[in-house]
Amino acid sequence: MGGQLQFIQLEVMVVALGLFVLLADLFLSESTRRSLGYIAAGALGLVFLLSFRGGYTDLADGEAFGGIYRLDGLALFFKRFFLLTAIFVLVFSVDFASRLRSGVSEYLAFILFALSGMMFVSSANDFSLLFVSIELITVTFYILVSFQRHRMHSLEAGVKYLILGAVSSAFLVYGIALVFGEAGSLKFDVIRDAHAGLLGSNVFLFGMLFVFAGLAFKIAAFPFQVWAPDVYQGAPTPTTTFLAVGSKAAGFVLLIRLFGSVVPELTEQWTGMLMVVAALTILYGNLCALPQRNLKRLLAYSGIANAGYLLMGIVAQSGDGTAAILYYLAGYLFTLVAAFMIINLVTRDGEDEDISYLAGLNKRSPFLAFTLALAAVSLAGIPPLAGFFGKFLLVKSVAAKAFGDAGYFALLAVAVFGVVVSIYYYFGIIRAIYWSKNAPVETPVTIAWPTRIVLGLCVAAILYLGLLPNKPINWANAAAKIEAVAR
Amino acid sequence: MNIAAWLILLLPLFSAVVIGLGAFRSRKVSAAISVGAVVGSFLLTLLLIRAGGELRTSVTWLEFEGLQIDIGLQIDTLSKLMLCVVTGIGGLIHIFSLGYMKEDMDFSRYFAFLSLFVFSMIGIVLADNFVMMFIFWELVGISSYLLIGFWFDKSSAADAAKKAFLTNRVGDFGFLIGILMVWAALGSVGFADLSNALSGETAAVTGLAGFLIFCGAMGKSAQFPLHVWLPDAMEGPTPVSALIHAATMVAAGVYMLCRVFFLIDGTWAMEAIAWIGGLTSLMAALMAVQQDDIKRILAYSTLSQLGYMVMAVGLGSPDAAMFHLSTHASFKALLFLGAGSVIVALHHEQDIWKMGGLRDRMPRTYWTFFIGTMALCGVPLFSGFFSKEAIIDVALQSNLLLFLVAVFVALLTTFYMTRLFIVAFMGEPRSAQAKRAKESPALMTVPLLVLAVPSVLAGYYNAHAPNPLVLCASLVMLVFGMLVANTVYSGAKADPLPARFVWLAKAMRGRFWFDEMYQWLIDRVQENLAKLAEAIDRRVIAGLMVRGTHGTTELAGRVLRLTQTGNLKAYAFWFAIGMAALLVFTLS
Amino acid sequence: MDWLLIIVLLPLLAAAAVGFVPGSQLRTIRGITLGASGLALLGALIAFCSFKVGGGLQFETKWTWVESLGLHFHLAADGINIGIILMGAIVAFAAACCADDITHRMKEFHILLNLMIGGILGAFASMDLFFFYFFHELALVPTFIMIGVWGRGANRNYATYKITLYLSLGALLALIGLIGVYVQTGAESFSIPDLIAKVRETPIDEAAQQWIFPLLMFGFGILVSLWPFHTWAPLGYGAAPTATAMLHAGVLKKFGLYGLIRVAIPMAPAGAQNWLGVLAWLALANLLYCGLVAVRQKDLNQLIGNSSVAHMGFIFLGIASLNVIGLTGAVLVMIAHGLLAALAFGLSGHLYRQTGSLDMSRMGGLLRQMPLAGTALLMALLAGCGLPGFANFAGEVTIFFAAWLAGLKTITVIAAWSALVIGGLYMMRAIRNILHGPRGDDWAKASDVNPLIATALGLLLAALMVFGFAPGLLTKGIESEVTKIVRLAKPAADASEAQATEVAVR
Amino acid sequence: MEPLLNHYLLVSGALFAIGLLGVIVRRNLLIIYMSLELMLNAANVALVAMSRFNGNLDGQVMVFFIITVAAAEVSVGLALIVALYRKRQTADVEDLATMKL
Repeated sequence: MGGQLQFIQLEVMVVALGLFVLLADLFLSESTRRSLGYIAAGALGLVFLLSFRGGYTDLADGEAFGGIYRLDGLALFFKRFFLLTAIFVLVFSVDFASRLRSGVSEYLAFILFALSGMMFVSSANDFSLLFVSIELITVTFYILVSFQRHRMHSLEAGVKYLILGAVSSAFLVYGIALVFGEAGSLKFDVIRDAHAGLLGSNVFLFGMLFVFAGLAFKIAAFPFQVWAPDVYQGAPTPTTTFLAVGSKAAGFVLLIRLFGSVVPELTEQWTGMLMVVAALTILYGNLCALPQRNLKRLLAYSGIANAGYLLMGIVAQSGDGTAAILYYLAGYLFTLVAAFMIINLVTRDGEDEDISYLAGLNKRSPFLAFTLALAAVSLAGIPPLAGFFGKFLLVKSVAAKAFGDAGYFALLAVAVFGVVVSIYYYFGIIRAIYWSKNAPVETPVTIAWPTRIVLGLCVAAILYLGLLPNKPINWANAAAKIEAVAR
Repeated sequence: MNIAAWLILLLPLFSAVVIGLGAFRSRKVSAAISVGAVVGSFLLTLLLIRAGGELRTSVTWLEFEGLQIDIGLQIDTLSKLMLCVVTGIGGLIHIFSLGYMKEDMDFSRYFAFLSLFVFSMIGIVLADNFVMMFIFWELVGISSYLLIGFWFDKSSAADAAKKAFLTNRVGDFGFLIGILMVWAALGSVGFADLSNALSGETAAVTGLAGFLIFCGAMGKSAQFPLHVWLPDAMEGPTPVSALIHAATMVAAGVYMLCRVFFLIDGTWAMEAIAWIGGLTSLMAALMAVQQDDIKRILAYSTLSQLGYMVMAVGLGSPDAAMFHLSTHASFKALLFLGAGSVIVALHHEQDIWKMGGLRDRMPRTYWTFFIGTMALCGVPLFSGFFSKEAIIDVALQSNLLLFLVAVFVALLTTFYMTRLFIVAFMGEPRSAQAKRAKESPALMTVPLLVLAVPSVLAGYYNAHAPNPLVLCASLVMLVFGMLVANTVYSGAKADPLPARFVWLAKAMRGRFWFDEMYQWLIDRVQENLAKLAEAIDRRVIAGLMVRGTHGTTELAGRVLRLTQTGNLKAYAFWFAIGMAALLVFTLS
Repeated sequence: MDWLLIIVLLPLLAAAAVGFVPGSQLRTIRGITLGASGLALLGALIAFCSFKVGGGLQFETKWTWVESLGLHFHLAADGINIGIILMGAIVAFAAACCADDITHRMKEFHILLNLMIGGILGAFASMDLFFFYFFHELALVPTFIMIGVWGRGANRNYATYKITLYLSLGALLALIGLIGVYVQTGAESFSIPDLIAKVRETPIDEAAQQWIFPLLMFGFGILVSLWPFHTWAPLGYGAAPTATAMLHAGVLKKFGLYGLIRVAIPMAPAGAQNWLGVLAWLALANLLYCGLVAVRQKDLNQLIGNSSVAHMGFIFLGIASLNVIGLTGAVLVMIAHGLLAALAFGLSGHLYRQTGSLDMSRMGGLLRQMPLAGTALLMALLAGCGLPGFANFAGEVTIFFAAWLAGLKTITVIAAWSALVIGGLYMMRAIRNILHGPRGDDWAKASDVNPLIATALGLLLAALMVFGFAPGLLTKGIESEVTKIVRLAKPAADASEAQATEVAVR
Repeated sequence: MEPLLNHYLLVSGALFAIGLLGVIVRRNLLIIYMSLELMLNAANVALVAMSRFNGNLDGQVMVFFIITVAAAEVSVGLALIVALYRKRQTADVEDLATMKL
């Protein structure tokens, strides 16, 4: 059993860290409590480094706990991804602490618990682990979203997420039940062998569709996207970041594992449905973002659109497609963290997150202005930034799947249309930063140095992923080599 | 010899470039370079003529498989004759200009443009292929544009220049298409190659190609219906009118037709050319009868004479056309320069009714103008006589109707030239300027005197014994015309014709309203088309399509956003609907 | 020597260098930009002069960038792009000279300007599809920002959005087409020589070509303002700062045409056979329709913009002819038009600075008022209506021959009418309104160009005339490369064209 | 009559549908929450039945997980509803629409 525990050493460390934070809160004075977030972030950084340790990476491609926990390249990639996200979010939370009013340490701890859930999710090789870890994420997020109890928006967002999240969980669970009934097991390995014979069974299809709906909810894909704008807007901004990056990535790791590796034949059969979902998601997100003036809401809609682009990688059903998703998510992580952090800094003293707060930002802080513009350009998919290369890989993977098929062309056309529409509103952000008049606030923005480091890292990463993609692509390709995807 | 040939072409270019780059600093240097260049070219031409024989030399400009475009010089009898005209008369006009333009602030610019023109014109003359000819054709067009619009501050000059250029462009359009057709049919653009290709059993190219090529000549030589620009072009300085719009550029069309005669010979285009030539000569002569501006009368006269030449080509006799071209060049240049001398003396007064009595005040101008008039009217033994006889003779041989037209035009020519001569030079001065007029300086009169020589003698190099019938007809017309004009205008203070032939005179004065018709056509067709295109651009493409797409997209966003009601129950409802839709989609 | 690498890197390094100079040191900033673009021009000249016609790819730099995708940073010149690169370098230098009208936020402007120059030169020097696209975008993004921040006129915002969205759409469509090429050849490389070698052995599946070619044609076409996707151009150029308009209209816009010749035709010849007929008609629409629209313009920039769109028709027509003469002519016009457009926008920029208006009906007599600028504008407008002696004429006349040879006779006739008569009409009107006639009242205090701008304009004019007098300098190299492309696109071309000539002679 | 799998599934399906309907039509948050529990329990019924008919215990283990998770969810959810009620003095979802569009 001890041998098995070392598979989950990172998760254990994270949970332990969470408990430590909760305990430390009791012994720390008000002033030092603020820096608890930095300590936790530093500790997570250590964990992140430990994930590269030979003793740990040697376990790769191993399974534990009767095969319900799998540590392969994909899992490893996502664990590191989530760790990085959480580090950034923790640093971010310290920035945000003053607006939380109470229970900062608990907030940090819940982030860590959600992180552990995400890390388990990336290794889930069984429906039971999938369910439990996903619920661990969701339930903690209910709390994280509604953490600003004094703000009506936060509470409202929490309730909406709670009810809709529970509905989606119910669908997920019901789907799992049906799949279990047909396949006779909750284990992915069993289902993988059995699923080809079950393609004719309506109960199985029903079940898988319910599972898909549960995951589509996580990534905010059409038609399960309605919650995202309200929740993103109402939640405390660090939560929003974590939700937009971490929770979405958790949905994708499961989609990749399930639809890429466990039931590839079914994915093939459902290509049409996936394409339609992807296309509608892109359209819905981008079109609704057009008239949007609240920045967090804008990024929520853009997040919906990005989920659509990412689904293209699932549609491609190839190692390349998976690698493209990973690449895109990595770029998305840095861009969104930067964007949300800056939005928070800029609207710190404001009522809401209206785009007009960006006016004059290039005078208030050229660094923030540049970083946010860079993030917007990257999200718009313009070279030489991370967002472009990710979209490039996604499009390439879809084109490679079937070039010349009208359906795929329609998807590509929608993607192009979506990108053009998105350029319009991202450009609006840049315009607001650089050449709009009547700035409501003109005082320079003060930035804490850890925030500065995080933003600097984001800029560097956005540029690195765009300019020198050679190594990252190799990493993504290696991580994407999971069973049955190599079709 | 090759070097000499290239120098003839390049000297004026060199002059133009040097003066242009010198940025119009020293007037004297500019003038000296320009005059030197054209005189140099003239001397080299004489050298070539002395050497005799034919010469061909070329460098490649553009080369593809199946299309080779050279800048090549073809020196044969035809081009030598034309070179003489261009550089010889051009040289005299340069010298005349020294005096005429003395006062002008843009003296140097003037000579730069003049040199540019000479260069382009020599290019046309020496061209050994269609594309090169087209290139220089365009360059001649542009230098003529620059010279007509030389006094560009004056709106009328600027408008005239624009009109000349655009009218020429219409002709060039036909020319270009014609060249393309010839090339497609025969696989080359070089005159020598084309001639070889045609020498076999193949017939000439199509009449359409021939006619299209003629369109180019129609523009440059101001043939009906593209004649409208020439009278307006008189807005340019008078030496320019003499050089470009009497002696050389307008003759380029005729020259070109002679050059490519082997191509069009035997097609239906010939007939069209002949008729257009005849029609132009008749119409222009009629218009000339009722003009009052001395330069305009000469301009219409030029039109009419060009019509003669074109008609001669159309009737199958390029030799007669070239003959008339060369004699006409000298006496018409003489007439224009004489007119220029008068205009300068009268401080830029051009209305003949404000002249009169210049005989005594400007004797040298008077006598040389007299010689020019005689030559133009075709008084026997003057140069114009022989060449005109030759053309009328050709007409008689091949087309009786055109013969009658030609004879009638001869009558009109005599009439309006006598009118001009009597009104401007004889009788009493009718204005203060005319009273104060003094003879022009030697710089201007010497070229007149020099030009008078070929005006008398040029006919003899190609003189034939005239056909008796032609001789009779033209002599009768000559005498009749002079007599009538003399009775009508001798001592007249104003033109009596408008009172007697109201409508006819009006039509003649109104130039048969071609300008108005074209203006109407341009307004109605061109402007409306442009308006339509712009409206489509603004309303349909930029409006409906672009703004429409943008608007629809934005509207779609606003509508889709309405699903985001904020109501939790509605969200749950969408969730269920979405689920149901997916179920239907995947399971059906 | 890796001249191309130097040429491309210089402006990019200059952009970085400007970033380190304090914004108050205006002279230093301008000096850096001028120096970098001047040196790049020098490099381009040396490269052009030492280029060996028919010597294949020269001045190569090839580094592997992403191994798993077959992406290379590959710069090289052949007969087609060496001339374009030289033209780009000339225009870049001229634009740098004309950039002194920007004083507000000058540092940022010069960073963007240098980035744009580097992107432009890189796009034309790249032999790898990805970098080809990448550099184009690198140049495009600064264009948008420059129009947005330093643009002029009331329509600035709308123009910025329009040009951004249009060009992004075009670029994305083209990108999909390029990815299609990559995916379909199966060469596992984005390198153009590799792809060509591959399709020479096994052409792309014909059904896929029917998708790839229109994607590239319309994608690239939008970038070049192919009718009816042209309305962004006059609007955008009207709003753009001088240097931006010069660079974009002059050089960057040619990217789409270059892509059509370099990628679309050789990779998807079967698609080309089907679609070039359409392209020919659209080209005609450019020439005729946009010419007519130009006739109606009252604003000089709108006129130049529309006429520039009309001129694109020539190039499209040359490409649609799909023969050696046509493609050579197309490249020639690309180069000529680049120089010309830069010249025209440089001049209009100077005029705009004088009174803040380009309304032609209020101008007049400027030839007297500002002899240098006036003469240059006169020459530019004359070159624009196809005057021999300027490179435009050589290219245009070649294209007429090519289109006629390709059997596009009706189109050629109407195109010739549009070029000679309608083109002449609006250019003559412009000369008449701006330069000739009595002086407009607003222009009494207008001053002539300063020596720096005069140098820039002189350089452009000189280049136009050098290539106009001796187009062979360019065409020899272009022809040798274009022949390969035509042979690839029409394997039976040699036989059939020879036959055509034979028939013609008979 | 021996109960077949389908019977169990019908019951669970009906439960699920009733739960979903409750979420959609009811206005009171607490009742909506109860409907959600109904949906989860529908899954439990199905799992237990499936487990029985598949002859292994995986499904029943899963049921325990679900019950645990549901408990956690309820505790968080109720706390949230209480907080909301304190703030607004209402538990009606119709009032929760300050963020929209």
